[in-house]
Amino acid sequence: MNQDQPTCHSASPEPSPSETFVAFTAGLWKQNPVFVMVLGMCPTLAITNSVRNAIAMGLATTFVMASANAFISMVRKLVPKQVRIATYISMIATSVTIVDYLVKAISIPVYKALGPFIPLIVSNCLTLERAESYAGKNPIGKSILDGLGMGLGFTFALTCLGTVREVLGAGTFLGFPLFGSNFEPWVLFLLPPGGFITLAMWLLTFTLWRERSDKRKRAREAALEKPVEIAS
Amino acid sequence: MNWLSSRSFSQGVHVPEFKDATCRLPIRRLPFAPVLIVPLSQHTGAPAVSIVREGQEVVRGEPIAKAGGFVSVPMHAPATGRVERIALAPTARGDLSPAIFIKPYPGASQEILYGAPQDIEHMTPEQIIAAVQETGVVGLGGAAFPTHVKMKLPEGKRVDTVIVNGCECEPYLTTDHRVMVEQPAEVLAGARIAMKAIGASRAIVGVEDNKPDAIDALRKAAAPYTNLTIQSIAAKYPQGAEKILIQVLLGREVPSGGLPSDVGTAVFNVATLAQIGDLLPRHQGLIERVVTITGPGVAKPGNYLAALGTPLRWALEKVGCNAGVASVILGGPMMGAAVGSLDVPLTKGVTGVLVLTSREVNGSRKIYPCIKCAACVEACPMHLNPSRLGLLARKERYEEMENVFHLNDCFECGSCSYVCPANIPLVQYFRLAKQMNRKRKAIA
Amino acid sequence: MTNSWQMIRLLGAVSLLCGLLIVGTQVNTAARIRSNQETIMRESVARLLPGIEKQIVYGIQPSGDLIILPGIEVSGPRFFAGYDAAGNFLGVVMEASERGYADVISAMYSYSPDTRTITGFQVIDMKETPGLGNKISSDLPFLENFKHLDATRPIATVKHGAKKNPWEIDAISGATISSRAVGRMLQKSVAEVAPVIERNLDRIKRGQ
Amino acid sequence: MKPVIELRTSPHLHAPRSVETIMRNVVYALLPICAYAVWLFGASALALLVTTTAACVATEIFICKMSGRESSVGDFSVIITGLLLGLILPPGFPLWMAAVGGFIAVAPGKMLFGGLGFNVFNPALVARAFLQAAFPVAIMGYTPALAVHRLSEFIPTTFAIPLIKAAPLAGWIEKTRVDAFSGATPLMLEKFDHVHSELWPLLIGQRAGSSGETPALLIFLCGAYLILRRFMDWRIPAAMLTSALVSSAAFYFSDPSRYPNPFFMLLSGGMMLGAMFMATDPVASPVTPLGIWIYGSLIGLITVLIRLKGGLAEGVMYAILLANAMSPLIDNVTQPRSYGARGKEVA
Amino acid sequence: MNESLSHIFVDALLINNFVLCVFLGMCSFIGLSGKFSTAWRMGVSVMFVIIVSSILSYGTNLVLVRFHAEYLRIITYIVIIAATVQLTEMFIKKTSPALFRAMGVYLPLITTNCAVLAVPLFQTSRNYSFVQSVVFAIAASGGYTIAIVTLSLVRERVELSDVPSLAKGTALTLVLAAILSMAFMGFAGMGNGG
Repeated sequence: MNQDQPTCHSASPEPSPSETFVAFTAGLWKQNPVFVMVLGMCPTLAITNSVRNAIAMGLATTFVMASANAFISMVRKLVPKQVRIATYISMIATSVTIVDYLVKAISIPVYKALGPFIPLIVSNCLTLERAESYAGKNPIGKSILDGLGMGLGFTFALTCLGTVREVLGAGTFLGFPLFGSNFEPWVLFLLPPGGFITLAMWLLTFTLWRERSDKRKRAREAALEKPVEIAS
Repeated sequence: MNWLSSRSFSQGVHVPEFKDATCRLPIRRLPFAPVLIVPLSQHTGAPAVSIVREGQEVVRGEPIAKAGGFVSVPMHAPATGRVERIALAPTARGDLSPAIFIKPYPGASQEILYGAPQDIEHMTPEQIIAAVQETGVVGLGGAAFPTHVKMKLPEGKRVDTVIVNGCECEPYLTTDHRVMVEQPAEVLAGARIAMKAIGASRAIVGVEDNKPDAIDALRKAAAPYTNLTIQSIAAKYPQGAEKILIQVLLGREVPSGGLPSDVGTAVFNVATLAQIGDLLPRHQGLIERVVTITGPGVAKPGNYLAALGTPLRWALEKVGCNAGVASVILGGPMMGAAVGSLDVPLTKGVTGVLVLTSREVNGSRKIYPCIKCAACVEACPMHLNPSRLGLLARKERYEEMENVFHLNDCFECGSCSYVCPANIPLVQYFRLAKQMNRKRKAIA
Repeated sequence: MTNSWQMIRLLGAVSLLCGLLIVGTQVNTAARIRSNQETIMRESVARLLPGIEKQIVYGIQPSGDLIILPGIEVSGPRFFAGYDAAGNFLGVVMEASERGYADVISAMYSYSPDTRTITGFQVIDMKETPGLGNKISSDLPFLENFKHLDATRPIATVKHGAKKNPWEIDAISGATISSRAVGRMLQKSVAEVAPVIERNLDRIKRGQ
Repeated sequence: MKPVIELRTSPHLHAPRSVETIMRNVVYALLPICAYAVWLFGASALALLVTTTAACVATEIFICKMSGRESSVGDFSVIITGLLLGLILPPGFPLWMAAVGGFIAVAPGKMLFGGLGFNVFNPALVARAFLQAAFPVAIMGYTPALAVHRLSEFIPTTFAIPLIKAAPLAGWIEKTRVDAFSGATPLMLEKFDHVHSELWPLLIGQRAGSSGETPALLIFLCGAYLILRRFMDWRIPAAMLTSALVSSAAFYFSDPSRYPNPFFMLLSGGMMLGAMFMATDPVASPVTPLGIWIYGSLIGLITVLIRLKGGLAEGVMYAILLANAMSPLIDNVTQPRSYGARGKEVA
Repeated sequence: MNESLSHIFVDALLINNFVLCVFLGMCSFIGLSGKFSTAWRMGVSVMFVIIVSSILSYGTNLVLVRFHAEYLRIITYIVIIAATVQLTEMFIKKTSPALFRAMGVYLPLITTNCAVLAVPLFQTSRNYSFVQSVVFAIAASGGYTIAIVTLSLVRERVELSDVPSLAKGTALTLVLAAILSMAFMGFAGMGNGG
């Protein structure tokens, strides 16, 4: 997963602004937490039976990641190795508690729909993984950007799943009926198996897409190398 | 058939027998071939060491090679003639090994001139074992393991029962069957010699119930002896396998990786004992054996007494081959090996020659994936799980096969491959797996 | 030694920071959350009792007496009494829950102590099968059952198309289990709460 | 190169039974059931069977072509899957949904795992479970057996337009019914309305239900044909039916007024079809002798528990799927003790 | 609602199986179900930690409620879990080095297993009594173990087959999980049928 980043680095002409940019966009696509790193599976599967819930969950996670990354990056130089994880977890738990109250204050129905999965952001491996591998090593600005990027990538993935599940399972998108009242919904997609199936389909799509782009890339490289060989 | 009283075992397969073509035909003698090829290694263990020179004249029955160690036996001249050369000759395994080429004199007699009577009654077990080694007899059921080595028990082991293996469960083969019918007295004499050498108090002859005439003949011959029992057992493949037969007759289970002597028994093939019973009192050497030459590709199938070293091609010419021969197998169809060349000689371990035509050898049987029908699990006499072993072999997980699924207990009887509806070459997989495991261990 | 001391100091600082943040959020959002919850409850009750202007939450004491609860914070046995603008008593709204097909179904229903009928029913939370069981919240013929459901006799769910008596609920075809759960829940809840209301009806009507 | 080597290794004999003959005979055994289903439920059942089979075969051909393998339709196993799927759907099931089912059975249910021999679950049941979860309303649309115009006209839901809700069946049933019909199978009547059914109609299949699951006697005979010709393992149906009988008898004798007659349990729903043709799918069942008995008994027990204690009227499908999932576990814990292993432990 | 113990048990074990129906503990369910030997160890470790932390957090919650400090729930629960994991690790390391070698790798992973945090959260929100909480913890973690062990054996079996290269990996695991989850739908309404 991580080898993508160096290639991005070397490919960019101006190092400093693009580096910050990379920190932000990596999570969106190249290192998408769900489709590439396969992290944070519980909410990905559980909270995607409607687009609205998916986005709400994604944003909640984004907030947690950005703020937790900020805290952690702030104290990263002070924390001794032995209590690293404990500190990180309490920081994350604090962010989660704040989100928990914020969501409740914003909308009770959304809070109810997300159920126990807001408190469970604490044990989302994604948050701790980013805390460990990024925020613990990088300055605060970049860490916040990383948190935001990863969180938005997560939101993007959740929305992808939510779209398929809601459109097929209920015939609606964000609650608006798409096909009229006579549409026969595929209820399965709202049920637990539907979550697994939808994610499997997205992963297959991603694998296919990456395989094809890899092939194209290799073909392009081969095409580039050939004339060089002839010249030498 | 007295199937109610016949004992048997729970697994195994019922294979069509194909024995009718030869089981009623008396043993006939094959004439000498123009050249007899006597390999120095016809048995398991160290090869014999030649004691003749090229051009030397030998008399039928005369020793021409001495044992190359304890786990080895001497060779005797199968015919009166001249040692043409000592050179490499092809073997049934497909490689070359040194052999003594003997050119029999034209019109040489089948009579055995060599040898002198010896008194077995007053010999000690050690003397008997030494005498058995001198006869050059090895397991004639196919294993070709020197018989005297089996008689020499390891320190601290005791054997109470000698088992005489008259099952001959391989289809097509009737060698042992004819030997039991025609030489019951020799078989029992051999059994008594074996009992004496080992110190066992009784012997049980296990014969499958598809050979009632053999059982009758043996029972008649055994009437005077109280410590010899003839036990009829239900016909099933692979009943003739040592460990299975012990289980059927004695209800004892040889531990994995162990020997029959671990459970107080020793198993000898009937043909082996018949030769011992015949040769030992006359102090002669093993120079010929009964070979079933049969199969759809043979014009005159039958049991032939062939001089050891008779080239396969010559033997087949004598019995006549039909058109369309596709495969020649030494041994039975279940465990025998197809030969790549007809120039190999018949040796001590060859029980039969099976000639199949292209109709039987249908190589176009399609291999399907395993459908886990469990037929092989029910067939495996060792209670292994060939289905899982086969799947593991496809993925080259050989170590797991050995460590978790007891691959090394497999003795390649072929029951699983025989029943497999998906035509998976299981036995071939297992052989390969064992080979790879051995190679890996050798490297380590 | 200095190292552990440093660690403890750091952890203390972290906890202090976390504690401050959490408490701050809690303090700042508490009022908002409360009002949110109140609004939702109020809306649910209003939907079941059209024309409602004022509502009182009564808690049922273990002894069977009623007390007026300050808000909807306090859970436990309780019901809502609704009054119109003129202060006339409209009816009560009660909460009920019961295991359905997939999980617990919780619902609210309105009850008229005068006629002893259930006058409305609304599902609050459920995980019933979409397309089948979840019709209990949307199927109009099914909801029609609760416009005037006689509660003088034990409420019973009968199979689709077999309703004969005013105390029976006509089940949704294909969703028998969920329909029955609704019947059971109403039956139990009415049997539990109706006698208490009956006893204190005057007081409730006066709105005390 | 390879066939030459195979020629030269033992054994040189082979039993005549092959995968292809086994599968072909299972198809033969299914045909009488299909024919009877068409007679009972009419043209719609025929259309359903044709659709599921065609969908399964087409999917298999397509996937084989896509992945560049040799087509595996010739081993008949995909036809079995297609026919079985048709037999376990209600006769008036919309054909487009049936086609979706055919795709699900073969694509994720079988080919995803590598095709014949590798599927962990019975493909037809995977598709049935998918359809049950996806279209819970349509899959409950049972019609009466021996409806008057069944052979001359289709059940209206059969030709429902893809992706559009099918019209309700009530009108059609009203028009064609021979006697009072409530739209429920005997199991549903028993469970939800405590209406008992006669055993005789269950035996000969004149009742509502999935198109091919109703004639218990015929299914039993077709299964018996396969057992007698040794194309099927008798132990699985034996274990499953015995355990279902025993466990439902235990319930029945504990409270006869509440629980149905054990024989009703055996003859109703998909029990017989499941026992004879679903649970016996060798690929998804254990291979060890003890494992096979455990597997069969487990299916019988779970079926009875779901029927009597669960929320559904019928449980055979889920019971078999669960047992399929458990079969690697069963296999692992019941590995036969190999010959001589005991001695080895001592030594 | 006052649920019977047997109902809590069946519900958490089968009907609303933590993994297959509620999607808890997904990461380890997908990531650690490749080998049976790993899966059962993970299952046992999770069971132990869940039961211990459930009991501890039941007590803690009483204290929190007493001091009206419910807002500290999430942070205390996660600290309890982390502490339980840490103590278990140390305890096993001291008492049984062999067991530690077998389980040691999996223990730290449990901290970020949401199934573990979910149990105390659920038992609090559902107002379970002490006994109910313990039964719930046993059943929920048992359900987790059943799911991960079953999946691991199925995956070991699939490893022997010719899976198309495209589908290898997570996607195939998810399809297996989907079918398992469909099979578990058969338990819906269990104990509530009559």
